[in-house]
Amino acid sequence: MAEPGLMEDLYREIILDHYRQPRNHGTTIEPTCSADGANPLCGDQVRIDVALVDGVVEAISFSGQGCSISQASASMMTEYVKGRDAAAALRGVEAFQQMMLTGEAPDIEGFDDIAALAGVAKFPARVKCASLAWKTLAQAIAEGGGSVTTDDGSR
Amino acid sequence: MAEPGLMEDLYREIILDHYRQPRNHGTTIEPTCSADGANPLCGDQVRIDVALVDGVVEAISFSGQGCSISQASASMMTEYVKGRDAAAALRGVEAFQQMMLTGEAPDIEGFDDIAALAGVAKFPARVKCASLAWKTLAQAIAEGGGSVTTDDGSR
Amino acid sequence: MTSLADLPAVERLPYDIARIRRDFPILKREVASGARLVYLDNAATSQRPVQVLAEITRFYRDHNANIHRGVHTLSVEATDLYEQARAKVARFIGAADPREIIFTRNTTESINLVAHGWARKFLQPGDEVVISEIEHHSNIVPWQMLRDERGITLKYIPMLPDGTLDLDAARSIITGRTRLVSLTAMSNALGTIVPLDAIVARAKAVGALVLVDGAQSVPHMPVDVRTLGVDFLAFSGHKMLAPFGIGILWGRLPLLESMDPFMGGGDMILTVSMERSTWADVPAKFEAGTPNVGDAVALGAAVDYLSALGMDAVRQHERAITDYALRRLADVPGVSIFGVPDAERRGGVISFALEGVHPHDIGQVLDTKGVAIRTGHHCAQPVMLALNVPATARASFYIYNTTDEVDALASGLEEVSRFFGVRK
Amino acid sequence: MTSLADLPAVERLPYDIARIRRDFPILKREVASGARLVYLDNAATSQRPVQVLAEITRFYRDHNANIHRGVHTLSVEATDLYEQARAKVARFIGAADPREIIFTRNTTESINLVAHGWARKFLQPGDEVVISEIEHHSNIVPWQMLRDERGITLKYIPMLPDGTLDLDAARSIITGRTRLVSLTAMSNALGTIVPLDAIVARAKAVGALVLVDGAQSVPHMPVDVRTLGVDFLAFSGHKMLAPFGIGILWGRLPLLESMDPFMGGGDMILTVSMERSTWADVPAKFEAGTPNVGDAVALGAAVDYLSALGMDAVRQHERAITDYALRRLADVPGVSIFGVPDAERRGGVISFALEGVHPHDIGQVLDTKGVAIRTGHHCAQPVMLALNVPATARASFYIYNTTDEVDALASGLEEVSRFFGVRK
Ligand SMILES: Cc1ncc(COP(=O)(O)O)c(C=O)c1O
Ligand SMILES: Cc1ncc(COP(=O)(O)O)c(C=O)c1O
Repeated sequence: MAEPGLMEDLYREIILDHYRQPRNHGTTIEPTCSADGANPLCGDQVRIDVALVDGVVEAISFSGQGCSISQASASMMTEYVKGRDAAAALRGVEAFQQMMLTGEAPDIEGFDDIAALAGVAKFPARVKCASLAWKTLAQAIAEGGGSVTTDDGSR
Repeated sequence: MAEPGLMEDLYREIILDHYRQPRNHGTTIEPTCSADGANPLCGDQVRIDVALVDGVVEAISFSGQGCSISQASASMMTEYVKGRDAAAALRGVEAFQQMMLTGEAPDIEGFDDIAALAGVAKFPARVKCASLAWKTLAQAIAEGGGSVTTDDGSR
Repeated sequence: MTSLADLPAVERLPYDIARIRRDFPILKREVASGARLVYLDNAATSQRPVQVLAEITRFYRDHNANIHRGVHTLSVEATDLYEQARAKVARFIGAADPREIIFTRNTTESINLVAHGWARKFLQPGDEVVISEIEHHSNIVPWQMLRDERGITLKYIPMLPDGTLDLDAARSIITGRTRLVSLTAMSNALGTIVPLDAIVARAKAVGALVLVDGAQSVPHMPVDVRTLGVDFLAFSGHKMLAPFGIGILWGRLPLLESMDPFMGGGDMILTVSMERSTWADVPAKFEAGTPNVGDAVALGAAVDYLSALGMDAVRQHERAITDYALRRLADVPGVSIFGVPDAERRGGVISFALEGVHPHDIGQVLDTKGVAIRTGHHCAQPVMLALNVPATARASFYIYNTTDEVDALASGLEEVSRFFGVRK
Repeated sequence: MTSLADLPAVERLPYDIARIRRDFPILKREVASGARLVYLDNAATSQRPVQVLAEITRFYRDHNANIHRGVHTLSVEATDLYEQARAKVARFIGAADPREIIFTRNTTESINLVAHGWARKFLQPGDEVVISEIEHHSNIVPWQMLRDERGITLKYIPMLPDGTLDLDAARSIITGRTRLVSLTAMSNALGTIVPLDAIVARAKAVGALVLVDGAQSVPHMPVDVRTLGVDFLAFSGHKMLAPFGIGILWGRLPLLESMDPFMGGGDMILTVSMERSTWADVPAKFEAGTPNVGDAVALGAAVDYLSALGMDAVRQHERAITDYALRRLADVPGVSIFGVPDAERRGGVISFALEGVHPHDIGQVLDTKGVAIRTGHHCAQPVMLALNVPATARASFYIYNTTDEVDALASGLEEVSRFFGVRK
């Protein structure tokens, strides 16, 4: 691209890789809990299915449509939570939201790839895209199901 | 006054004279028709009583409160219509309204003093004051009574 | 109140695009990447020429006061300027009387005013309001709220796959129970120009009123309420070179006079006592509180600017750009354009998709090239549902856009394709 | 959404009247007679400093775009500036959260919003709304309209002859059926500062909400919603150095969240289908259609300007001017002043009569001396009725007024007396 700085802040190679080859996308699992997320302003939608066995995420799958940032973020999220327990998963959600506010990658195990999304914080219009899958995951695990939106009345 | 031009356009000596010594003000007559006029923006109010005998204004009286322009205009109006027939009175109203639009004194009998009010046309905020008594007169004569306001939704 | 006869004539200027562009200094701006701005988001809001900005400053520096014909000089001047702007707008759309022009905040408020002041007063449960599937949310939600509150029936003229309205269906949807047909003159999502004539004729035949949402037509083509034959016209200053914060509702005078006020407060009353109040005449009745005097005056300058160009010339310029863009974008691999294929039946709005790339990503990458387009549902979710897409990318043109800028969009899109390099 | 913590601090400046006056070039203007302007109509609208005008121009020249977080640079910038202005206003009045700030057109719309979004949703026939006899029409008419539409009861706290409220009466007027007490913090007709504390305590004791009309208080004195302890605060930008066209409603967040939207349209929705729509969160829910972005941003600059002076210093300056004016005008033969006699209990607003001269004539003659005052009922007809006058003459002060200007007013009045030369 013509402007390496700006574009690369957002579209790191690893992000494009997850976008082109999403992990755990549309796979068939036997979920114990699921949630739907929507970003009505963009039309992004995601569904997260989770198989929690003895408090541990045994399997996870996502489906839906969205931009590269939302799809890559969902893909990375599934990789991060798989095999972790519910508490660790929710700590991940917390760390991710924090990263979207500060633009700083958190020092937390398993966030190596995910840290590539830290640059999104500079693009306020895209923060909601990146957060969608994480918010939806929290809904599925903490509430056992339901639906969320990323809209909070802000512009 | 310090600024002869502007102030004298509005406050001609003859106007102040009518204001200080209003003619036909608060006199007791036996009216055949009456009307009330209000200029709600300024709080000006006027009541016109007319004794029409055989189509001729035999007697006329006004009462109410208002600024010098509205009081002087009312006083001059009563002098003008007294002794004229209804048609001539309404022609006077017409000529007066026209004068408020154009700022030109009309060439009509009996308007000599009244022509001093032509300068009011330059002061849009005062046109309603000057017109109040005339509009009220028209209401009394043409409609036989009732009430009018000078408000027309304009600013 | 300034009468139409008192307005100075506006001198017509030749359509000189270089001169026009000089009037918009923002067009020389660069974005963070260093690329020069290519502003193609005009359906969302236009840019403002220096003449309009100068008018705002002049108003506040030289004449600023509250209006209502105060006796002091500034107030008289401000009142005159405000009423002159009203007369300019009236002349611009061919209204017979400046009192038919109500100043609001935007198109949205104009439509809500009709829903409150007219529909809530005159409509009964079971009465029908007809809108269409291609409306902006501003011409949908107020009627849904009215429906839920008052039990009226809300009906939609469907959209055909090419983004036009189903006129055959319209004929049977508009019935003897229809009291109002409220339609956009041009879709902001697809650019479709709606053939109002046929629908207006049908509405009139059944005795219904017609409201036209002119948010996208008044800024871009000649609009004359005398020939339209409708009852209300709503539009926004900010889409036609004027500042934000000033919108317009035009209505036929007897109709406006028959309506209830919308908001209560200062300036819209004749008398107030503790027991009851009486209303001022039109237009004051609908302009409660201190109006947006400064932006109304600036709207007058915007209308003068457009009148000097001539709305026929504006439309001609935009048609030419749109025609060029439709052809140029069709050549970009992977691009598909929504809506009618010819520039004759659409305004300067092109919604499109790029295969394998989400609109958000298109917009983001184009932004680094300086090209500003809008992505999303364009406040027309029913259109998105009908097209079965979550969102579109939309480029929209105005008086200052050039074919070079269309080329910048097209080559930007080629880079977007290369960058994402996906063919799903 | 910009958070309060993200806002840069505003540096406090000394109260230097000469510097302040230089910021308002209109004060150097002459009227037609050649006299220098003496602007004493600040309760109607303030003048605007160059800093605010520059902000408007800067916004439109450099950042203008529609908001809603479009992906392109201009839209991101415009959104940020708009939300920053919201945060600045929140900080200015001590609001905890910028989401509690709704942008409207003016105080009038803010009050109508509460009447529609809260009162129409929650009040039942027989419920009571309490206002006062000294309210501006904007805080009377919306409640009369609600009364006539919904059968609520509207009660007035009476005015005493000195222009203050009858607080004893207030205690019995506010009852267990009172759901809302809506009061001005300062009368625009008489300058009376209302002792809100006692009334708020009574309202809270009976479980009623309190709306404060801050149109005359927020521009002129420190106002902090944390210490006020009320539920809504309405005010207008144009009375506090900002442009026309931007007003504010502050409300407690849970209360705003419980309310129905007012107008329907773009930006206030979450989803729209042909069948139904869902609402966006606060504040977007109440800001239907394209907001007045430019003037909101300029309001941010106005708030910065006032914060740099410090609202305590503003109040102190105005109290001093008012104190001087009360004494100076009392010396003019024939002048009688309405309202409380001390500057401690009134804002910088003085309504007066001149024996034998109608207010219109006072205003007209003063205008030829450059002195701009307001004459009429000041949108407070019940006050005029209570005082038994058709109108008053009103001088009102702001940050840039000087004692020299008060002298110009006083000597102007002496000339008025001489000119009309009547003692009825
Ligand atoms: C006390 C008070 N309330 C309300 C208003 C109405 O303000 P606006 O006209 O800006 O809506 C005013 C302005 O005159 C006022 O002084
Ligand atoms: C067709 C149409 N109608 C209504 C609107 C709403 O205009 P505003 O946001 O200025 O109220 C728009 C603006 O996007 C539009 O394009």
